[in-house]
Amino acid sequence: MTDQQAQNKIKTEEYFINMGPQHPAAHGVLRLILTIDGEIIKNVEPDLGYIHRSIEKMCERDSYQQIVHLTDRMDYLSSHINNEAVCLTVEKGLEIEVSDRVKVIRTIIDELTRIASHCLWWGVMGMDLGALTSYFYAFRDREMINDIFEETCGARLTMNYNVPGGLMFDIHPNFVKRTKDFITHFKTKIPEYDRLLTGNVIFQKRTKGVGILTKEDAISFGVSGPTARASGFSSDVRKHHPYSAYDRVNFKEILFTEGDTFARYQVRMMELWESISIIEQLIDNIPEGETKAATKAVIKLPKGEFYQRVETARGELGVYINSTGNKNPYRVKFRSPGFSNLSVLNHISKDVLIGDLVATMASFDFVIPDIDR
Amino acid sequence: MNFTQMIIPLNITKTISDWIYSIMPETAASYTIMVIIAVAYLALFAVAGLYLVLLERKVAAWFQLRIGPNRVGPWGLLQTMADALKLVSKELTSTIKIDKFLYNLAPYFVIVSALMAMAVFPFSEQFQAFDINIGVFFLIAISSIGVIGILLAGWSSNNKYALIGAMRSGLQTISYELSVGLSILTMVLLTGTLQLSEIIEAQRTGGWLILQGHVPSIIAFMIFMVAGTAETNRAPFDLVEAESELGAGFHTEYSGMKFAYFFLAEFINMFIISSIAVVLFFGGWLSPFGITENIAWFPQVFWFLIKVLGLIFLMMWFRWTFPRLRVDQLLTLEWKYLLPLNLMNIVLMAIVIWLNWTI
Amino acid sequence: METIIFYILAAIIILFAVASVTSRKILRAVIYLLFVLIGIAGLYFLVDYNFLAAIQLTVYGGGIIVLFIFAVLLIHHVELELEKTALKKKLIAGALSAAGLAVTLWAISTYPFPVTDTYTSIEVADIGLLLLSYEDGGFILPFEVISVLLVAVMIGAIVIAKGSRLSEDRSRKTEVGSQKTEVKN
Amino acid sequence: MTNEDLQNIITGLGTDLEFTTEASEFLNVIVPKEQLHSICSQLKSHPELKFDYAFCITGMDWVPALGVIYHLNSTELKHEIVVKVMVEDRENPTLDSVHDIWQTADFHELEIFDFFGIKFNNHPKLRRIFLTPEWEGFPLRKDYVDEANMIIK
Repeated sequence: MTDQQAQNKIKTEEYFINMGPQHPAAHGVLRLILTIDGEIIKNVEPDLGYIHRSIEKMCERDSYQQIVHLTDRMDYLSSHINNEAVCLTVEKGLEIEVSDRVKVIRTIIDELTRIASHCLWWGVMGMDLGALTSYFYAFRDREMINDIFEETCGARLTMNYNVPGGLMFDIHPNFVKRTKDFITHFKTKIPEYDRLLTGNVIFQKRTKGVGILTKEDAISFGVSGPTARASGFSSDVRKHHPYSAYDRVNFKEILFTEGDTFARYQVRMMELWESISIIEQLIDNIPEGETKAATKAVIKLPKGEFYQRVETARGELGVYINSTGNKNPYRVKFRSPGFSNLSVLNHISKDVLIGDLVATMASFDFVIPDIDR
Repeated sequence: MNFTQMIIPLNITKTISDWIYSIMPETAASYTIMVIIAVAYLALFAVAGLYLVLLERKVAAWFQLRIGPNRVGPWGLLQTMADALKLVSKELTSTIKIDKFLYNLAPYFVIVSALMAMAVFPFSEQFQAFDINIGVFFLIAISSIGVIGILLAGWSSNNKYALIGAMRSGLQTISYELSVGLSILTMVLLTGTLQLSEIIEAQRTGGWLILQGHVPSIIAFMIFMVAGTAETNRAPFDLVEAESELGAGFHTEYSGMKFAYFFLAEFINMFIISSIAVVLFFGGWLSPFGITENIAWFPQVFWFLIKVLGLIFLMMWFRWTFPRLRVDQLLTLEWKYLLPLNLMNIVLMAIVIWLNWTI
Repeated sequence: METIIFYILAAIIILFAVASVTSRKILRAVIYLLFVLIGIAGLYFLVDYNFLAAIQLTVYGGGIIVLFIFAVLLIHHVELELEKTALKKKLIAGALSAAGLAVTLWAISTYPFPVTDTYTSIEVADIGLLLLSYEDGGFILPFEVISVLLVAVMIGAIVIAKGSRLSEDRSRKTEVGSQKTEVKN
Repeated sequence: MTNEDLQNIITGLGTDLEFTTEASEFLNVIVPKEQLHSICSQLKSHPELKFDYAFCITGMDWVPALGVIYHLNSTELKHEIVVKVMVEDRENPTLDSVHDIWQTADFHELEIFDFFGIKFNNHPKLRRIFLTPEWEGFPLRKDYVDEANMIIK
C-alpha cells in the first residue's frame, strides 16, 4: 500500500453543484459553479451574463442625456449615484460648474439612497442567514425613503433625477420636512436593528472569522466600498476624491481591520449613522440657486478622455468616457464595484462550508445587474 | 388488549357509541368504533395541522409588522383550507430519473409516523386513544422512524441539494434524539413511570414537574425545547431545508400534495414536541393551582391545548427571531454542550431525588 | 380478530422478506427490510410486549436501518442496480435457505409449547429492575459486558475512521525507506 | 508627486515609452506591448511608485488597433496614472496578462477577452465570462455587426 492509498483509505469524491442562476441566496441571476467535497467548498467559479444587457455598447449609440438613464439599471439600489456619476463626467468634459444647490441636493439624495440600499442589504443579509424578520423591518424604513423620492422625482427605484448640468427639476416643498421626519424616525430604528441581529449569538457565530479578506488581497483584487473598508483598505471616494458637497461635510470613514463577514456587517451598520450625520449637516441649509445649468440640446463633449469616480453603496463606480467630439461617446466603460468585488469570492471561499459562502456573499452585497451591466 | 381502554369523551360521542352497539354485534361494534376513532383523529389532526400553519403565518405577520392572511373567510380563517385545496388539486410533477417507489413512499412515511404519535396523548383525563404503559418510550420510537422518510425523500429525488439536505437531516435527527431522550429520561426519574396518564396523575398533588424538580427540571426543559426544535427541523435548526443554501433541501423535487405532507408533518411534529413538554413539565390537562378542578363542565382539554399552544408560540418565536446555525455549529452545540450538560443533569436529578430535595 | 391480524402481519413479513432479498436496488431492499422489522414489532404489540416492540422500532427501525440508509446514501447513486447473480449461486443460496427453513420448522413443530392460563403483563419497571439486579436471574453482568463491548466498538470505529491520519508519519517513514531500497536495486 | 516627477521615474523603467497629458486628467503612458508585463510589475514594486490598486481596466478599440487601458492608483502615495497598451493585429491580438501583479485583472481580462477578443498570455483560465462559449465575434469591437439586434445609424 503506497502512502497515497493509505491516506485515501476512506475515499471521497468531489462533485459539482450549481448555485444559481435561480437560487435564493444569489439575489438575482448569479450562477456559481461550486466544486464541493462533502459540504466543504473547494472552488467557486462565477458564471455571469444572465442579465447582461450590453449597456456599454448601447452607450456608444446614445446621446449623453440618454446614457444617464441607462445607468439606473446597473446598480438599481444606488440608481441616483450612478446617474450622478455620468452627469459629473459629462459636466467635467463640458467644464460646467453646477450651483451649490444642486450639489447639496445631490449629496442629500446620495446619502438617502445609501441608507435605502444598506437597509435592503441588512434585511437580505438576515434573510440569507435564516432570520426572516429583519427583511420586513428593513423594508418598513426603506419604504419611507422611497416615498420621499417618489414625491420629488416621481420614481421610487430608477430615479433618473440627474441631468447633465444639474437636476431635472427642483425638490418637492415637502422634501426637507419629510427627510427630517425620516431621520428622527430612523435614529430610533437602528438600535432596533442591532437588538434583532447584531447582538444575536448565532449571528455572531455565523459571521465572525468567516470569509476573511486581508488588506493586501482587497487592494490587489480591486475590492472597494464597505467590503474593502472592513479589511482596513481606506477606499472611500467621498474622502479621497470629493465630489458634489462631500468636501463641506464632516464624516468619518469607517475602517475595520478584521476583514471578516462581521466586520463588513459592522461597517455598513456604522455607515448608516454617518449618512444620517451627513444629511443632518446639509438638510437645514440647502442654498438657493439654479437647479439646472444651461446646456445645449445636443451635448457634444470635446475630444478626450474623462474619468469620474463616485462612491455608490457598494463601492467605487468609475465612469470612463472617451469622446471624439461627436454627440455620441466613442467608448464608455463602467467600472462597477460588484464585478471587482465578485472576483475575490473564490479566493476567500476555499475550504469553507456552504453556509459560510452564503454568509460571505450576503456581506458582499452583490447586485447582479451591477456585475453584468 | 389496550384498545378497550379507548374512552369516548363527551356525551354526544357516548350516544353515538350506544347507537352503534345497539345495531350490530359487540365485537363488530367495537371494531367499528375503533375505525371511527382513527378516522376522527386523522381528520382532527389534519385540520389542526392546517390551523397551525395559519397560526404560524399570523404569528410571523405579527412579528414582521404585517397583517398576514386576511382575505379568505373572516380574518383569513379559511386561508390554509384554500391552500390545502389548491395543493390537492395541483399536478404532481417530478423528474424522470428518480426512484419512483421510494420517492412516492417518503412523504407517507413522514406523515404516518407523525400521526401515529398523536394516538397516545392524553388530551384530558378521558380523552386518550391508547394509554400504553410505555407511552414516552413509544413516542421516542415513533419519532426515530420519521427521519427515514426524510432520508428517502432526499436520496430518491436524485438531486444534489436534496441529498445534502437528507444527509444533514440524518445528522441532526440522530444527534438531537439523544438530547430529547435524555431530557425525557431526567423527568422519568422523577415520576418513576413511562405511562403518560400516570405522569400527569403524579402532578395532581405535588405540583407541576417543572416545579417539583426545580433546577434540574428547568435545565431539562430548556434542553428539551432546544433539542425538540431541532428534531422538528425548524429554525434556527432548519438546515435540512435551509432555503438560502439548499433551495428547499430534501423536498426540493416534491410538489402538490406530496409536498403538503412534508409541510403538514412539520407542524404536527411541532404539536407532538409541545405536547410531550406539556405532559412532562406542565401537568398536561391539569389546571394551574387546580382552579377549575371542581367545575364539572369545564373541559380539561382546554388547559392542555392552551399550554401546547403556548409552547408552539415559543417555537414560532424562535423561528421568526433567530438566524440559522451552520452545520458544524449544530453538531458542536449538541455533542459539546447539550449532551454533557444533559448527562450531568441526570446525575443532578438523581441526587435531588435521592436526598428528597423535591418540592 | 387477533388471528386475522397475525396472519396479515405474517404475510407482510414474508412478502417483504422475499422482496428484500430479490430487489436489485439496494435502498429498496433496505426499506423492505424495514417493513419486515416493523412487522415483527407489530407482532410484539399483538402479544402485548409493548416494551420489546418499542425497542424493536427504536433499535432496528431508528438505529440500524438509518445506518444502512446512511451507508447507501454515501456510496450509491439512484440509478445504480446490483448485478444479476449467477444461476449457480442462486441455486446454492436457495438450497441453503430451504435447509435452514426445514431445520427451523422441524424445531418448532417438535417443541412442546406449554400452554398457561395465567396471563402476566410485564411492566417496564420490572425489566429495569431485572437488568440491574445481581441476584439469580439478574442481567447486570451481560448488561455491563455489552456496554464494555460497545465502548470497544466505538473506539475501534474512531480508530478506523482516523486511521490514515494517525499512521501518516509512520507510513511516510516507511516510504522513504522503500525508495532507498529501490535505488539500490 | 507631480506628473513630471512620475514621468521622470517611469521613463527609466523601459524603452520607447510615450507620455501625454493631453485631453486627460491623468498622466498617460503608452507602453509597447512586449514590455507591458515588466513595466507593470516595476510600477507596482518601485518604492517611489507603488501602484498597487488597478481601479479600472478598460478594453479599447482604436480602429485599427485594439488595446487595453489600465487606470492605476497608489493607495499609499496617492498618485494616479493611466497605462495604455496597443496591439495592431486584429485577427489574433495577444497581450501579456497582468493578473499576477493586480489580481483584479483576472476578471477584467476575461471581460476584455469576451468583448474585444484580446487574448492574454498566462491567464489562469481564459473563457467567455458573459457570453456563451459558442458566441461568434466580439461585440464591443467597432466592426461588430449584428443586424438582428443592433440599430445601425
